[in-house]
Amino acid sequence: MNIGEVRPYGDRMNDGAIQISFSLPVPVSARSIEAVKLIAARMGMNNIRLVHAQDMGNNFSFYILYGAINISVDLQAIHVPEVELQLFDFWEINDLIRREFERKVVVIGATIGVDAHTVGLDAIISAKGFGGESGLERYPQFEVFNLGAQVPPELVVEYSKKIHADVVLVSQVVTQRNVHLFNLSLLAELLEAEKLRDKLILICGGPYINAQVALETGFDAGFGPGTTPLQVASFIVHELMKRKMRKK
Amino acid sequence: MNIGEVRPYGDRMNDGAIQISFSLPVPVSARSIEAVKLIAARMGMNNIRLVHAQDMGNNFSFYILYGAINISVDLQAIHVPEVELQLFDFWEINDLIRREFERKVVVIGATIGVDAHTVGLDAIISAKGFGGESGLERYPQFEVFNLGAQVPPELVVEYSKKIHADVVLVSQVVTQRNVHLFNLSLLAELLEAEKLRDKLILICGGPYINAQVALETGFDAGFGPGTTPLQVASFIVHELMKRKMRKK
Amino acid sequence: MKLNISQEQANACRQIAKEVALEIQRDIAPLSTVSVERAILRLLGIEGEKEKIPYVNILVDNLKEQKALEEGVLYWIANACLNTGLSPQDVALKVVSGSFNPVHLSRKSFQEVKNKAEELATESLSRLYKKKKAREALKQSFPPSLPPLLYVIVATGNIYDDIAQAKTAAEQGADCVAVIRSTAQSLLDYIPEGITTEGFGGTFATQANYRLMRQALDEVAQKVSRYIYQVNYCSGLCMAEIAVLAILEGLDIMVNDAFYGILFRDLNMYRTMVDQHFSRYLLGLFDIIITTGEDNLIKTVDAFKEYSIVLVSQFINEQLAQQAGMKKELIGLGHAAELDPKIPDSLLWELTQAQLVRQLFPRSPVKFMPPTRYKTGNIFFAHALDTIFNLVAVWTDQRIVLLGMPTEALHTPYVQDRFLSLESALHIRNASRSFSRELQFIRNGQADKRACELLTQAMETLIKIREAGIWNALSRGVFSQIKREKRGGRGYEGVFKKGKFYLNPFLDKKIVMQARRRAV
Amino acid sequence: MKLNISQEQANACRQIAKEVALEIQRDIAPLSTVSVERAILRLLGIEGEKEKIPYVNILVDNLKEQKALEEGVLYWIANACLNTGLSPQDVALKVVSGSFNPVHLSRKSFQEVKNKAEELATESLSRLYKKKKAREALKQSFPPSLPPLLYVIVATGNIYDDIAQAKTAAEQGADCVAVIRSTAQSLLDYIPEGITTEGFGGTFATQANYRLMRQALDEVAQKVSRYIYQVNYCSGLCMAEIAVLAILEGLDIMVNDAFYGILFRDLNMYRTMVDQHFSRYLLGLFDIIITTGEDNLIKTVDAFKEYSIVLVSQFINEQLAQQAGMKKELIGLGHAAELDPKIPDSLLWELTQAQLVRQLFPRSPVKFMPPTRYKTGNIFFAHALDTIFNLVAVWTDQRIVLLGMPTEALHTPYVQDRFLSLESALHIRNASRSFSRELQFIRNGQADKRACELLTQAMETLIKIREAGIWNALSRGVFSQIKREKRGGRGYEGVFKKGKFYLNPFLDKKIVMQARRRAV
Ligand code: B12
Ligand code: B12
Ligand SMILES: Cc1ncc(COP(=O)(O)O)c(C=O)c1O
Ligand SMILES: Cc1ncc(COP(=O)(O)O)c(C=O)c1O
Repeated sequence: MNIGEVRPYGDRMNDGAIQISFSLPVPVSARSIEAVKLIAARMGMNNIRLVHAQDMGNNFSFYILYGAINISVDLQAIHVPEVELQLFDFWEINDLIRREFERKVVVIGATIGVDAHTVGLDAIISAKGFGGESGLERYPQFEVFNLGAQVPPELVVEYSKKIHADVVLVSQVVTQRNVHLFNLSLLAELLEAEKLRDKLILICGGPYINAQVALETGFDAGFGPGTTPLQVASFIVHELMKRKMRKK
Repeated sequence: MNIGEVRPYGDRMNDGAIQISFSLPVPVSARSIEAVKLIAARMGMNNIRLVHAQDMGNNFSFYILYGAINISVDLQAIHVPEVELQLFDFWEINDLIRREFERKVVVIGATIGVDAHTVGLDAIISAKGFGGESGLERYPQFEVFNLGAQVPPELVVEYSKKIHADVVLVSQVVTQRNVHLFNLSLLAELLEAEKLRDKLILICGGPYINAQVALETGFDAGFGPGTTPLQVASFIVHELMKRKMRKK
Repeated sequence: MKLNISQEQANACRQIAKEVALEIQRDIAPLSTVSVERAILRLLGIEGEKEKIPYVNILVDNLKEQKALEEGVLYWIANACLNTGLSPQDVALKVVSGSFNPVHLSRKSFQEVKNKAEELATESLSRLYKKKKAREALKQSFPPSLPPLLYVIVATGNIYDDIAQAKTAAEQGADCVAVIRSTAQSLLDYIPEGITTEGFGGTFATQANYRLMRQALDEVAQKVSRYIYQVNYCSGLCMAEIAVLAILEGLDIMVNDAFYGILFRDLNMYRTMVDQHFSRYLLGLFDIIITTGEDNLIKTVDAFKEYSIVLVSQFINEQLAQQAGMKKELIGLGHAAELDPKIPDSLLWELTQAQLVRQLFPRSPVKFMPPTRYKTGNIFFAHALDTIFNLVAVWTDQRIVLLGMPTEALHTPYVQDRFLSLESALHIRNASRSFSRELQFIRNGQADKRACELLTQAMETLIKIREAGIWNALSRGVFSQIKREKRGGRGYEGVFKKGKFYLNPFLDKKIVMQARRRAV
Repeated sequence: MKLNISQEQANACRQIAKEVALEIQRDIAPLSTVSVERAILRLLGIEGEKEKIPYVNILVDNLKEQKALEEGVLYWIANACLNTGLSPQDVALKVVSGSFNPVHLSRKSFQEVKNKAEELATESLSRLYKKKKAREALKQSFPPSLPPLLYVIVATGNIYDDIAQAKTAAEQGADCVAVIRSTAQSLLDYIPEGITTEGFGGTFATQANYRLMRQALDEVAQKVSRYIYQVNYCSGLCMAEIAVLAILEGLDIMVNDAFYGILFRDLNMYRTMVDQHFSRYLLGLFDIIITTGEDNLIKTVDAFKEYSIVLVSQFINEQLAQQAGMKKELIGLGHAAELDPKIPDSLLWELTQAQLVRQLFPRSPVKFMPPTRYKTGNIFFAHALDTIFNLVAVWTDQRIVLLGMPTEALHTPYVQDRFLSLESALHIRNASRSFSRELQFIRNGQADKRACELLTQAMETLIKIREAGIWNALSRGVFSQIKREKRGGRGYEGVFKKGKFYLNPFLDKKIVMQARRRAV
């Protein structure tokens, strides 16, 4: 095994120990127990220990298993989609904007669709911020418009046009039936149709958002759980400078 | 999909939802997170959601994931190693022994090796029994010798010879480094060497014992968690009758 | 368990809350809404839809367009019945199909119309009372389960999956099953029709779905020998109408809180207060428990510092419900602690607060809600938090306990999540069943101190609200710092002033008594 | 929290237990064992092994074969030192290599030998006292952590994996780390040597392993700014010797209970009582905490009905330890509830019992042990049980809390099992930190009643034991219905009667005082 390779660890190096649990829509029986072990085996587990099998009523049953997997991953060889973002501090951000951009950066924030979760977006935008850090409203060089929750994508487009936004921050928390992907893609398409897309930095965020979601839906970046305002502000400044360079 | 096929169920039929967790011997990083997802993917998971990644200190990290697997199993096609044992009741067992065997069945019980766990064996053997059922000692047609815990396999052999045992019940609870497999195989071999093996019904039990362990170690049956004295007594009677038939 | 709090102060809070509620009552008394009118139509037994629009909406919108709504729908229906001899449902069919325009029929004398309206209302109510009787008999046929009632949610989006999971939960030991509504149904100004199998974060509340779930729960009740309470949501733009569905389909508990709509759904405050009043009135008639949404108030603010807002809202909610005629035993005030687990002594505060609510509202079937906001994807820690929550709930003798889920931060519950939750709750309910009788706070300790402080803070806020007036207070962000405009928010266009011929005999005590008598 | 129990009855129990302990003392005073002798050799600094047999075993066996053991090893070593001018270690080397036979050297006058023996003992003790000082200084250099101490186990079988996991646990917040011993090490009549990487259900206790773990824990202590207590086990055939290793290598807590050996390891009762006495004496000198194994007593019997046996054993254990010179602050009496979770009010009983122990032994650093026997492979339910256990522990102000594991029924803990356990325990320790001061049983409620009953039962059993005599009581199965023969069990052949020249100056108060003074 190569030095960079890692494998799950239970109580000794490379034992490959993992825990899994799931339900089946059948009662517990000798057959269902074999089925569970078969599923685990097909997932590549060996040394399979079915440690719990319990009827949940109404022909459902619940199983817990332990076992080992032979899979190891070479950490060195892993392609990390985004290199870690270089963070600026509060003062640097404002200075950079003042110097490089010569006017305030106009930011719109909204939770779109019928999603009513505002806490995450507020954490990034509102003055009181998150985890002890102030939100974007506190940065003198950002001019922030928080449209709140349940905002139809159409309204975001309209507003962006009206106030000449530079950045659009969109939060999506509800993900059932992939409604977040639908909403985000729709917004990106509407902006495209209005020829606004290229003029904007388009950022999404939420507990189930990541770089991949951003990519898929046509956004410039996607921020997940634990995001801080500084990360978002830093990204904005990086992106602004990148775009300025490109223009030259 | 065939009607007998089942697949894990989260909140709708055939969603394939499963939960897994494991640790890695590296701190949380963008790379470790990718590694975790890769491992899950190689296990055949899709829709992978890494829902928790936490440093545990000293360069260990812990991960929880949800996702779906595409694996389904045809319950009908599953080969269940042993058909469910047909249970007799207390009276039937004593009657059958009296009729078919014409003398008491001599049973030895022991927890072998340096294993000191007696509760499981006592549950099967001792008068007070388990789950409201009496143990074998209460059956007039069994003569039971409980050798207790930490019994060297050699002693079991010696004793079996001395008292002309018909059945040997062995408990194994400690399984680290497969010490149970070692102890059980050793006992079976010693009995073989003494030409006693075929005269005996050899039964093992314990929380991590099952039919497969019995098979591997040369036992006639293996009983796992939740075994009741009646199951064991029934198995003994079935086996005695089977052997009697064979002799004819 | 008893906290040493001042009963006078509690009484004072109640008195102020009553004045606040009276202000609301005074201001909404002259008003009705499209939703209240549709509710009346549903009470008359009108059902059906045309091109996805319910008849009740078509009728009300029709009258509204003709500026004829100020008499109220019942006036026009009764008049039409008199003119045509048809039943309300047949009148509706004719109007929808364009056979006649109710406003163009000859207007009978007001007394005649009123009599007809009263007759229709009496018939409707007595039919519903009969249903209620049958349900009560069913309920009585089972032995009561150990308190508190264990309440779980199902939320697959598909009513059939919901049913499968609801039955599973009942077999596991759940007492109440709530079907979470599809995201933003509360923003719809109509009730969808039919059986639905797609939803977002929940399942649409429709009469057909209610009925299927009711059947399923009654079925599983036989199997488990325990009555299973069916729960759904009133709050939203159809608050009053949904209450009618609940009555029609025999639901047991309805989540019902105008403040939630105002603050978290941006509904217009007058609209939803009017709707709420009629919905509570109707639910009260049929002994359906309501539960309120105070848990939401501390989901977005510092839950330790601002906890007293929960009490403020409860005092007002209690009064509003009483003014709608509900008895205390039906007013399930909601609460939750939602404390940051990092706070030292958080468990002592959680316990104190839970006990305080229980003690301030001893006759209320209070509903205690679990920690949610500090849960993360760490399902094991979430399970630990919930287990302790269950203990607090049993210990303080709560009446209805909404069980937390290990996967709260991840998804609406999987079948096994609910199973694990119930397993923990059932254990705690059994293991600590005598806690409320055997344990006690030390006198004048930190718990008593915090309870007194909270009550004082609640009183101060109530005084402020009374002074500013509730509508102003709402626009200044007295609740969780969320500010709402008096004329802002969804649904304001559906509010109207009742005209001088406005008719609603369902509110008439005599009619109700008569209907009740007739149902025996 | 206080239970209303009779202080007189508690005193009476103590008095009876004292008489029982005095009986034991009287009967074992004339005895020594091979293990005590080997312990003395280790105190003298003798180490090393030949063909896997430790020198100390070779020496003692040699003397035993020559029937020369009744003078005790120290007599022969001191005599050999006098004859040869060599150090004890060099004497040992020579004897092992067969250079000379200690019994054949000329026998100096008893006074000369005694003086030499006292000199050797004083030197040894003062060396060890110096080490102890250094350790105390280290301990004092850290701020104390919030009570209770959180105690976890590691048990991989491989000392290096144990270390990795111990450090991880310390970083997560553990205060004490115990290395579980390989299954049945307690049955070995010698201590294995060297660093070990294979074991069954635990890791061999060896001096080298102790040292590696000590280094690792001191290292991580710097990182986390918290002293980390190292724990291991004395009980077994090498009880006294292992105590010496603990002193040599600076351990902090030793699990130490002859009853465990008798009942669960089938050790001979005289053998292990003699060993225990010397081990406790030595640990007491060096302020090492012992913890006792009463949790085991209720693992195989009805834990609700037979709980009082825990108290019986604690009363006797306390007296035995005191008679070995230990102060109460070092006597960590063990206990657990192990109640079937299905019992109604099980949590109230668990709480009562935990409080009772705490109250009966207020100066003891009591060690509370988690539920284990009713755990199954359902790791989620096990985690819920442990969380509640943590609450009981903090609430009743236990001193040392052994954390339960979600995987208790499956395997010795994985790194994440311990992590999840600690996370729950740290939360509870913080969240309920004032519980013991702010909450109270109601007076003369069910808790008081149960406490009084238990104390009465304990007293009755103690009286029975006093009447029968402890040795008879043990053979009649007074503890958990397990019967042991007086001359049965392992290790009886290693017990011998001390001869008239038997020497053990380590027991001499004057010598100890002198050594202590010399160490300053
Ligand atoms: C508080 C809460 C509510 C409150 C919201 C109040 C409000 N004004 O926001 C109320 C009570 C109203 C509510 C209602 C509902 N909720 Co809710 N709610 C939660 C809860 C408990 C906490 C969410 C939260 O505030 N987290 C704290 C913030 C700080 O974290 P965050 O959102 O992840 O934000 C961080 C990052 O993601 C990122 N970020 C977030 N947004 C953005 C945007 C940008 C641009 C950037 C850069 C970064 C960023 O930065 C933030 C700081 O680090 C969660 C459960 C949980 N514990 O997570 C459920 C949860 C989110 N709710 C859920 C649901 C389903 C609902 C309902 C739809 C249920 C229903 N059918 O009735 C309703 C309806 C609401 C609706 N239409 O959307 C589900 C979502 C499931 C899913 N995956 O789809 C959850 C997970 C609960 C559950 N298990 O069912 N909810
Ligand atoms: C009680 C107990 C003890 C007691 C045992 C007392 C006694 N006289 O038995 C004491 C305290 C002494 C003890 C000590 C140790 N224990 Co222990 N102990 C347990 C505990 C808590 C419960 C076991 C139990 O009694 N179960 C109840 C019985 C009824 O269940 P059962 O054994 O499964 O029996 C049923 C079936 O399996 C079957 N069955 C069992 N035997 C047989 C035999 C036959 C013939 C048949 C037909 C059926 C049958 O029928 C029974 C009834 O249904 C478990 C944890 C747990 N919750 O499971 C740990 C556990 C078994 N112990 C464990 C360990 C490691 C130890 C030690 C080795 C630790 C150490 N290093 O110090 C020591 C040393 C003991 C030794 N040398 O073996 C591990 C085993 C891990 C492993 N897989 O190897 C466990 C799982 C705990 C853990 N997570 O570390 N233990
Ligand atoms: C009081 C109250 N009403 C209604 C709801 C349901 O909201 P909706 O259907 O608007 O998503 C909730 C959800 O938390 C609530 O707390
Ligand atoms: C008091 C006591 N001593 C010692 C041990 C360790 O036992 P052994 O090393 O014999 O396995 C235990 C284990 O539970 C114990 O409780």
